[in-house]
Parts: sequence; C-alpha cells; structure tokens
Amino acid sequence: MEITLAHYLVLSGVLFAIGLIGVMRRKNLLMLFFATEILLNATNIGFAAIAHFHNDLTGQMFAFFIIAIAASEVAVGLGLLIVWYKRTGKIDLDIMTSMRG
Amino acid sequence: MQEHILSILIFFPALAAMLGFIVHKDSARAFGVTVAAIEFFLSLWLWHLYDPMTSGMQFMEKAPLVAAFGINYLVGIDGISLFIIILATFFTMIGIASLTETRRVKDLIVTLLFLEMTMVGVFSALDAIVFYVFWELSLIPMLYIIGAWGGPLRIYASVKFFLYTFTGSLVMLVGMLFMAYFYFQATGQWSFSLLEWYRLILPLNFQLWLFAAFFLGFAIKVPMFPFHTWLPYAHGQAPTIGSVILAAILLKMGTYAFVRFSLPLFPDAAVYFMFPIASLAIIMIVYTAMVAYAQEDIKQVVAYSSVSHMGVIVLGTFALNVEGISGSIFLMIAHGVVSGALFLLVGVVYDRRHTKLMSEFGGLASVMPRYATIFGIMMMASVGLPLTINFVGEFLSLLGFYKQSHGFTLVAGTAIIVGAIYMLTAYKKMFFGTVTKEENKYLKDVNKTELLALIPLVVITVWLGVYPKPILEPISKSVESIVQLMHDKAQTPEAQKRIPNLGNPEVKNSQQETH
Amino acid sequence: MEIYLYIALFAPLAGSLFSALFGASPKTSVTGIVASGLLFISFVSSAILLDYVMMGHTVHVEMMTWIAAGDLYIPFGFVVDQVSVVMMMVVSIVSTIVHIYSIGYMDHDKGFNRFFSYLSAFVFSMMILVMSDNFLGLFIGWEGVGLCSWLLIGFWYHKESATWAANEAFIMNRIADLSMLVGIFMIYWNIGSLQYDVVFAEISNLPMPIITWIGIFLFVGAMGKSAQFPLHTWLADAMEGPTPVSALIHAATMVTAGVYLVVRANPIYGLIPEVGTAIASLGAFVAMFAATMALVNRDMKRIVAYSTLSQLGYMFVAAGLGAYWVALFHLMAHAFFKALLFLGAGNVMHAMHDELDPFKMGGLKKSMKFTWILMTLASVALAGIYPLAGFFSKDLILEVAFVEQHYVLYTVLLLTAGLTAFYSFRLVALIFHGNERHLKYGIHPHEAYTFMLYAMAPLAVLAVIAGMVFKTPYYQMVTHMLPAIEYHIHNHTTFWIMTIGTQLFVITAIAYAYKKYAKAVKVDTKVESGFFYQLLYNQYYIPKIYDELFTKPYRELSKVAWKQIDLKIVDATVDGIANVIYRMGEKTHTMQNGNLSSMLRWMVIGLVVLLVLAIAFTVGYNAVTMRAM
Amino acid sequence: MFEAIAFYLFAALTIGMFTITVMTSQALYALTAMAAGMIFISAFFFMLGADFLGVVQIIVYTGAVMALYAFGMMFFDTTRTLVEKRNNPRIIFILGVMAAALIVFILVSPIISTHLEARYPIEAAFGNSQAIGMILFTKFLVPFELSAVMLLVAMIAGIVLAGKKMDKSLTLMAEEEIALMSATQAPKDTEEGAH
Repeated sequence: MEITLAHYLVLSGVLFAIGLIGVMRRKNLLMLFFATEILLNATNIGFAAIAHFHNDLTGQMFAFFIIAIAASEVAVGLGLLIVWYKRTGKIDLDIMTSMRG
Repeated sequence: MQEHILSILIFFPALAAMLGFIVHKDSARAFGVTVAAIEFFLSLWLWHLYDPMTSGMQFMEKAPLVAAFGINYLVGIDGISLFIIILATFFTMIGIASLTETRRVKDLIVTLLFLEMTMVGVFSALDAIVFYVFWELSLIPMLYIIGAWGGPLRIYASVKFFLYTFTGSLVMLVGMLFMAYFYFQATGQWSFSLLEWYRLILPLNFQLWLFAAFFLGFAIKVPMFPFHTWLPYAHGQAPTIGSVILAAILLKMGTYAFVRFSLPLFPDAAVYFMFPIASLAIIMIVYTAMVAYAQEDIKQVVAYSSVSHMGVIVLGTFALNVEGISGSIFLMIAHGVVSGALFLLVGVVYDRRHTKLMSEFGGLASVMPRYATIFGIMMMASVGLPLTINFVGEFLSLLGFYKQSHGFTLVAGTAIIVGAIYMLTAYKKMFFGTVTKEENKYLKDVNKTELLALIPLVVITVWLGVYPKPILEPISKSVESIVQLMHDKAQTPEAQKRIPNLGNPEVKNSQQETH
Repeated sequence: MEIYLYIALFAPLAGSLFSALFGASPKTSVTGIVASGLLFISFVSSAILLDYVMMGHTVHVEMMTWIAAGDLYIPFGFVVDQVSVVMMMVVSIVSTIVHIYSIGYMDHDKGFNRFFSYLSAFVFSMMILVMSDNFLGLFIGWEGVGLCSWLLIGFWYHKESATWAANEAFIMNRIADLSMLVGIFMIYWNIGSLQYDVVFAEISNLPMPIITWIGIFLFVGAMGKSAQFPLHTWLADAMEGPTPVSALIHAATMVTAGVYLVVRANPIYGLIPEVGTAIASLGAFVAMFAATMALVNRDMKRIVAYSTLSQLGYMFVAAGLGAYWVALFHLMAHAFFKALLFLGAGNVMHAMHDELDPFKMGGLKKSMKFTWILMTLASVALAGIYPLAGFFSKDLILEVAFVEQHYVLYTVLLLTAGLTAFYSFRLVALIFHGNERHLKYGIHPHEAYTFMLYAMAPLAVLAVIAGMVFKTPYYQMVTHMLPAIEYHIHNHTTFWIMTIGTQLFVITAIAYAYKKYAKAVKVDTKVESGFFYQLLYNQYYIPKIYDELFTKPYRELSKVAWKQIDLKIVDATVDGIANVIYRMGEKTHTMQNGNLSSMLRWMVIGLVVLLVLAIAFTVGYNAVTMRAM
Repeated sequence: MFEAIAFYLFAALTIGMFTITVMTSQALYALTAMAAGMIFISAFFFMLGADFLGVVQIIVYTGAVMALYAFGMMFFDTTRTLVEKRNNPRIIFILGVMAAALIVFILVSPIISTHLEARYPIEAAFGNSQAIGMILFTKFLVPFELSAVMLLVAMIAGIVLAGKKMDKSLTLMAEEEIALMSATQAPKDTEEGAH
C-alpha cells in the first residue's frame, strides 16, 4: 500500500480541523496559542508533502518560513500576554471585550 | 494653448479653488466671480474656436493614465457637449455673482469652483473611466452644498441624493467594465475610449443587458420616474445656488449620457427599449405635472416641473432621429436656462420672506412688478411659448417622436396642457389677487445684484427662442453623425427601420414616398 | 413693398416695447398716443399693401431662419396675399380704433402703460398669425395671441375672477393647441415641409385618411381659439378683461383666428367635404346654442360674447360648406359691428360705474345719445337688416346653406338669426329705453369722451357700408386664392321670398324685443324659475359640469398622486430599501460583541462559507468548460 | 509497506496528541502532549525527505517554543485545572469538521492537485540541507533576510513587552491617566538626576 500525497493532505486537513476546534473551544489564551501552533504545523505537513510529491523545494521553503513566523509569534504573543496578565491577573479570552462594536 | 484649451477649461477652476483656500474671507466673492468669469470667457473662446462645419470631436487631448488597461485621459467636444459646457460655466458665473448666502461664503465658492471642474469634465470626457470619475466627483461638492447650507432636513436630503445617485452609477460602472472587457475580447486590446467603443457592434442580448446597466445610472440622474424621489428633497433642502446648479446642469448629465453612451453604443437596444422608456417619459411628464400641481411650496413646483420637462427631453432623445435628438439637446440647454432662472427667482423671494409656501404670498404683482414680470417671462418660457427658448426644444422633441409613434406623442403632448395648468396656478397664487399678508406689503423689488443674474437669462431665453440657429446648427450637425452611426450599426430590421439613414438621400426619398 | 410688410408687422411691436419701457411707471399719455400712432402706421402700410394686392400681386419674404434641424427647415417667412391682406386690414383698423378708444377708456387706470404694451403686443402676435407663410409661424402668432389674451383678461389681476378666467382661457386654448401641434406634426412627417405653398401643392397626393386626420386635428386647434363647443366656456368668462380687450380680442380678431385657419387651409378642407360638413354642423349648433344662452343672460358683456360665439358658428358653417370667401367676408363685417357693439358697451359700463346688469339700467338714450345711436346701428348690422353689413354677409351664409341643400342647417341658422335680433335688441332696449332704473343706485351716467366717440365713428361707417361697398371688390380680389363660387338662388321667386321672409322674421323679432323690454320691465318669475330658463341661464350647466368632471377630479387626483403615490409608494419604496439595509446593519452588529472567542467562531464560519463558494464555483466553472470542450 | 506503517503510526500518534492538547483541561497535559506531537510531526518531515525541516522542527518547536510556553505557564500559574466557559461545543465541532472536510476536498480533488507543477525541482545530486541552502540564499534571499529581521524584532518586542516598566500600558489607559502619570513622573526623574 503506497502512501500518496492525498494521505498527507488528509492528515494535514484533520490536524488543521483539530487546531480549529481548539481555537474555537479554548478560552485560556495560552491554550489558544497551543491551538494556533497546531494549525501552523498542520499546514507545514501539507507543504512538505507537496514539496516532496511534486519534487519542488518551494513547499519546504514555505514551511521553513512558517516555522520562523511561529517562533516570532510566540515571542511577541507571550510578551503581550505577560503585559495583560500583569494588568488584569487573568488570561481569559472572555474578559477581553474592548473591541465591542 | 488652443490645443490644451479643454484641459485648461477643466482644471482651471479646480486650481483656482485650491488657491481660494488662501484668499481672504472678504475677498472670496470677488475672487470667485473673477475666476468664474474667466472660465466663462474661456468657454466662449472655445465656442469661437469651434468649427461648426465639422461633426466629429474637436480639441481632442490624450494622455495615458493606465496604459495596460487602455485608460487614457481623453477629452474632446462636439456640438452636443459644447453648449452644455458653456451653460455650466455661465451658470457658475451668475450663480456666484448673485450669491446671497452669508454663511461661510468662501467655502461655498471653493465648492462651486470644484463643482465646475467636475461638470466641465463630465461633458468633455471621452474616456469612460474619466467620465465616470468626473461623474462621481460631481456628487461630492453637491453633497456638501446641500448638507452644509441646506434647510432643516438637509442631512436626510443630501444623504439620499448621494446614496441614490451613487447606487445607480455603480451599476453603470459595472456596465462600463464589462463593455471594456467585451472590447478586449473582440479586439485583444483594452480600451475605455468611447470613440473606440463606438466601432464595436455588440450582439443584441449583450446590448440589452448593457443598456439596462447604463440606463439605471443615467435614469436616476435624470431623474426618471420612478427614480425621481431624491430630487424634490434635494431641491427642497438645497440653498438657491445648489438648486440652480442641480437643475440647470447636473440633471443634464443623465440625458447627455443617454445621447453619448446609450444611443451610439446600443442602437438596437435603444430601439428595443424605445417604447418602455417612452412610457416612462410620459408618466414623468403627466404624473409629475400633476404632482407639481398639488404642491404647496413654490420651489417644489419648480422641482417637479423640472422632472416633467426632463420627460420631454428623454422622449426626444429616444425619437432616434435628428429632429428629436437635436430638440432634446436644445431642450436640455433651454431647460437649464429656464429652470435655473426659476430657481433663482424662488431664491429671491425666499431671501426676503424665508418661506416658500405659496399660501404665504399673493398679490406680489403689485408689490414687486419687475419680479413678477421676469417670473412671468420665465414661467411662459417654461410653459413652452413660441419665441422662447423652451418651445424650440419641446417642439423638435415632440416632432421627432411623432415619427415613431402618433399615440405616444399625443399623450406626451399633454405636457403643454398640464404644464400650463400647474405653472399658471402657481403664478396666480403667488402674484395675483390682493396682498393679504402684512409682511408682503413692503417687500423690496429685485435689486441690482439679482438683476445682474436674471437679465442675461431673460435675454438668452428670448434670443435663443427667436434665433436658435447659432447653437441649433452645430448640435444638429453632431447629432447627424450620431444618428448615422446608429443606423450603420443597427442590426435588427426594426432598428434599421426606426433609425433614419442620412447618408443615402435616395433611400430617404423612397422611404418618404412609401409613407 | 417688403418695407411696408415689415412696417405693418413690426410697428405694433415697437409700440408694445415702447409702452413696456414705462410699464412700471405711472400713467403717461405718451404711451397710448405713440402706440396708437404706430398702429395707425401699420394700418397705412396694410392699406398700401392692400392696394398692391388688389392689382394682383402678392408679397412673400423670408426674413431669417428660425428652426433648422435635420430635414426640418422653418423660416420666419411672411406672405401678404389676398387672404392675409384682408385679415391685416381688419386687424389694423379695429386695433387702431380700439387703441385710440382705450386712451380714454383706461384713463383712470393705474396700469395704463402696461395695458398699451399688452394690447400692442397682441396686435403684433395677430399680425404674425395672419401674415406667416407656414404653419409653425402661424402657431407662433396663435400662442402669442393666447399669451396676450391671458395677460389682458387677467389685466386686473387683483380680481380673483379675472385671473381665474385668464387661466381658464389659456389652459383651454392649450388643449386645442395640442391638437393643432399634432396636426402640424402630421403635415411635416407626411409632406416634409410646413410652408403653405408646398403643403397645399402636395396635400392631394396623400392618402385620404391622413388628409382627414390632418383636417380634424387642425380644426380642433381652431375650435379652441374660436371657442367652439365644447371648448367655448372660456369666452364668456374672458369678459372679465377690460372692455376694449373684449372688443379687439374676443370679438373682432383673435377668436376669428380659427376661421382664418380653416380658410387659409382651404386646399386641405376642400379635399375632405365630410369633415367640412361636420364643421358646418358644429358651427350651426354653436350658433344656435350660443344664441339661446344670450337670450336670458343678465350680463351685458356676456350677452355680446355669446353673440360673438354665435356669429363664429355662422362663419364655420360657411367655411365648412366650402364657401371660404363668404366666411372671410362675414369675419370682416362681424369684426366691424361687433367691435362697435363692444365699445358701445364699454361706454355704458363707464357711465354705469362698471355695472353690467342691463336690468339695472334703462333710459340711457337721454344722457348717452351717441352711444345709443352707435350701438343701435351695430345691433341692426348684427341682426342683418338691409343695407347694413350683416345683411350682406350673414344672409349670404343662409343662402350658402340653402344652395348647398343643407336645409337643416339653413333652418337652424334662420331661427338663430331671429334669436340674434331678439337678444341684440333686448339689450339695446333694456339699456337705452324705459325707466332710468339706475337712479336708485345713485348712478348718474355721462357720455364718454368725445374723441372716443370719434374713434368709434369709422367703425360705425364700416358697419354700415362694409357689405354694400366692399362686397364686389372683395370678391374679385379674394377669389384669386379661394374657390370662386357664386351662391345664387336661381329661382327668383324663391330668392325674393327668402330674402323678404328673413327680413320680416328678423324685424318681427326686433319688434318683439322692443315691446317686451323697451317700456317697463316685468320680471316674470314663473318663466324665470322654469326649467328652460334656468338651463339657459346656467349656460346649460356646462361650466358646472366641467368643474365637476375635470377640474375637481384633476385637483383630487393630483393630491392623490402627490400624497399617496409619490410620498407613500414611490418614495416609501426607496426609503424602505434603505431601511432594510440599515436594519440589517443594526441586527448584524451584535456579531461585534467584543468577545474574541465568538469572533473567532464567526471567522471560521466565514472560512467555511468561502470554501463552499470556492468549490461551488470551481465545479461550476469546470462543468461549463467541460461542456464547451 | 514500511512507509505506510510509519505513516499510519505517526498519524495516529500526532492526531492523538493534538486531540489531547485541544481537549484536556489540564494545562500541563496539554503542553506535554503538544511537545510530543511536534516531535511526531518531525517524523513526517523525515519521511518526506525534508531532513533539514525535520531538524529545525525539533529544535525550534520542541526546544525553543516549548521552553517559552513552559515558562509562560509557570508565570501564569496555569498548572491547576483550567476553568473555561463553554458554549455550544457542538457547533464548534461541526464547524471544525466541515472546514476540514472542505479543505481536504479542495486539496485532494484532482482539480487543484493536478494543476501543480514544480518550479524549483529537487536536485538529486545534493543532499536536502545543501539544496535548501542553495535555494534559500538565491531565490529566497530577500524573504530570508526579512524573516531574520522579523525574528530580531520579535525578540526585542518580547523583551520589551515582558520588561519591567511595562505594567503600565499607554494604549489601554485613558487620556487623563497618561497625563497624570507623566506629571508625577517628570519631577521624580529630575530628583533622581539631582541625586
């Protein structure tokens, strides 16, 4: 039984869905960050798989940059979280309502 | 300078307006009058340079804007647009000269000069995108004029004016884009130039859809029934100068665009939709005349009468023959002069009494005889008395449409009856009878500033009524080329029959004999 | 000769403009004198032209282009030929006299200058109407006289009734004008020109139905100006204007424009005798109809107005039956004696301080001898007693009807002749004979200015001699253009019986009128409350019917159109659409509740929707391209 | 065969780990499960011949990111059971599944996947790391440098944000508070300068 691109893409999709569920479900901001990481990783698998099966390095490059972005996101995001936590003592999503329209 | 006269004409007021920001408040008016007068004389010079023997576009200028999509700054005029441009510069001039507004005069003058740029731009643009840009830009100064200097309901009126017309023009924009796309499909090149578009022969079903898209934009601007309801609010709330410009020039954009876009681009569709549009025009004529009759506010009477007259213009346009279209264009100018003058006149009495209700007046003829005389002349012109400017246009429009349909013209002709009814009734309420209100007993007659604006209008009204040739001839020439173009492009037998062939006199004669 | 044409045409305009210069300033006699003088010049020029035309020439000039677009070419062209010169003479004579008369009549009016400005403008319009060489030029004059009529009827604009009558006249004329315009359109699109000579040369080539329709439309146009039934109500109301206006416009000139049109367009009507018969029938009906209303009316000017209407009916009978020269002749004669009658009525009105009810007058022949003589003369002429003008023109129409074997028309006209005589002398008797009933209202009548009476004298002379002297030269001249048909009853016995019979009938009617009204007036309440009397007195209830049938519904409908349709349907729809969008915004803004978690959820929903759309469009696009392949 | 076994094994492990991450109410479990999932993902990279990527994955995620998160967790004291308000978990689930299904459909359906073409083919002559190096410093030089700058900025941002005086946020304060703060601070600064 051969593993094709489709297998990887399905896996990528499933992981992405898990990430989405996490994004929607989590209220704790830190946990939300976790879910975001899952989303990013899910796409990474897809990119790497496409790169492999189409014999093209561009996919890997994308994945590479995504990892870089993920890293900076964590750095900045955690910094912001710390600021917020210092102000409010909580990192619950539901109390952030200053964007009410 | 001659080859750039159109660009100068378009952008001079805008540049002057920017300069106007730094002019001192007290000299703003003098500045405005000077600029508008220079602009007006420039437009007269344009007329002087214009070669009436040529039917095509003149003073063409071209500069690429977005070369990849064939969007060019392309301007040029023919006999049709020339006189509307002169009308626009003229009305801006006398509008500023006779300004009675005291609040923030400088802002108003700057706005008016910007408006002048957009008006001249619309009537000289030959590129669809340039046309569209000026078309939409013209909304903004008007919105500002109504919204800042208007009556108590000004916000509602201005927003309604803006959103309504803007919605229509968006549909028009889609039509333009599709037209350009179609041109690309057909020729492999992008172009928004009207003159290039004229060469395209579109399949009938495309024509119908495109015609409808363009129609919505134009019809709201005209405004045609049932899209007319923004107009009474806009007029009712706008200051005098706003109403004058709106009625005299801005409404003409719609009917002008019919002649410039709808007819030559979609001749078959124009024939296809001729009777539905004629029906709308007739409803406009009769129905709005009745509504005008029921009004209590003199300005609304004039506003609705505008709509009614625009019905005749639309009818003349869709006569699709030289007589009708020339007549409708002449009537555009005539209606501009007359309705502009009527709005100025309403403004005169509004300045004195701060009311426009006719029941507040009565017997003004004895208090303000000069005012009553000028109003009477303009009213008679509006009613379409021969030897006034309106008659020539109305006669030609109806005459033209008679060729297409007897019955429709007979019904449309009631314009001359219903028009007389509401106008005479309004005149009677305002001027006849005895003076009953104490406030009216000592009203001042028109002063010099007001006469400065009104006398030229009276002169034009009579002059062009007696001797319309200087402007009717170039108009007729340019219309002939449009009609010929339409005939050559017509595909359906119906359209070929309805649109006369001018180039081949033998065919014409034989047609006449068969009648 | 062209210079005379231009003088005849533009002298009145010059007078009008001159007077207009002083329009707002207080009375200056200069305006009246200058305007009258210029009209006299116009009259002299017309007379010179008449002389020239009598010798068999015509003058045709094209002043300048008016409207030219496409194939349409309409110049300001003027023609003086046998028909138009007659009209020019009538117009210039009557208007000169009326102008001079008005100097006295309007003496105390504030709007003296304005009046002359309007009146001269009217003459100018009328001149254009009769001299134009094409249908649209005629239409200019046609509308021009309408405008001046509006101005002059509503001259005393502070009076509600006057302004109402002015508007009524204008609007009712407009209805007819529309028909006239349509007639002009038909002519243009079928012939390609509006010049009389071209049209009349080509008209016979057209198919019959088109000629018929052209004839009908043009005639409906004529009906408005000439106040034929059912567009007649404005004429009686138009008597609100100053009396010289009634004399000039609503008796002598403008109202006869319709007849002039039919006469001018005789090549068209000659081809369609059925329409001609219809015109004649309508004319006879109006003659009778108007005469009956005149019988009982209690307003001096209205009686004369109805008489005018009746006489116009006569003219249309003649024109309809193809006797164009007879119609034109009666037009001329009628202009003289009717203007005279009106001017006399003006004198009486002045003397009676604008009192119009003849039942409040009486015995005026003592204080107003000349007026009495002039009005009696005019009435005799109107009644058609030999040898005055009316006999030659009006009885001729009776003969025409007889010769053309329209016996019904003949009978109607004969009866009407009797009625005419009766109401004319009822008026004369009531005003000038009997008791001085006005004394109890404290009115002491006085004769008008002498120069006014002198001014009227030429009219009196013309009313007497016009028939006898002018008939033969007129006939010879005008038949150059109009069909020359002599209407003679060949059987001598019949002729004499008819002539004498008619005369006797008329004289009997006059005598009866004198008997009934010259002495004491008994108001017979039984008759007056009778149905017929009421019917006639209320003008057959036609004004009321029009009011109920047209005016009120129009007003109501207009209200409905504005308040219900425009505001509640059309505008409400627009606002409704806007409101739907606005409310959607109101509703959906709860989405922006500030909760990031729910926003994320919305984001995912949006993602799902976008994905579905992406798939749907891709699949759809593929399906289309697959099929295309 | 070996490949298939490895794929399914790691797929099951990854899905399981991530599910735990998303679903558990224990923050510590979540963290641990995610770290494990990250490592398992690197296995896919190795299977796909992206050796360099796999290594980076382990170093960056499991090394750097996880350490940061662990630090964050300790800072926020989220070792306890998380209390989170849930509403409509079913909608969340349905939406997630739908999104997944659609994405998979789009990616897998022939419409898109058959239209892809290689622009920078993998040269067999080089190893993966070498190839990546080649392409990264030629075609992707500008994005690479940009991402370097971005990382630098992120680092500085992280330090500054988490830094000492950042307990006061200018953006979240009202105007008056800011004015008050600057007013009280200014004299203090001058005092310090004087000492």
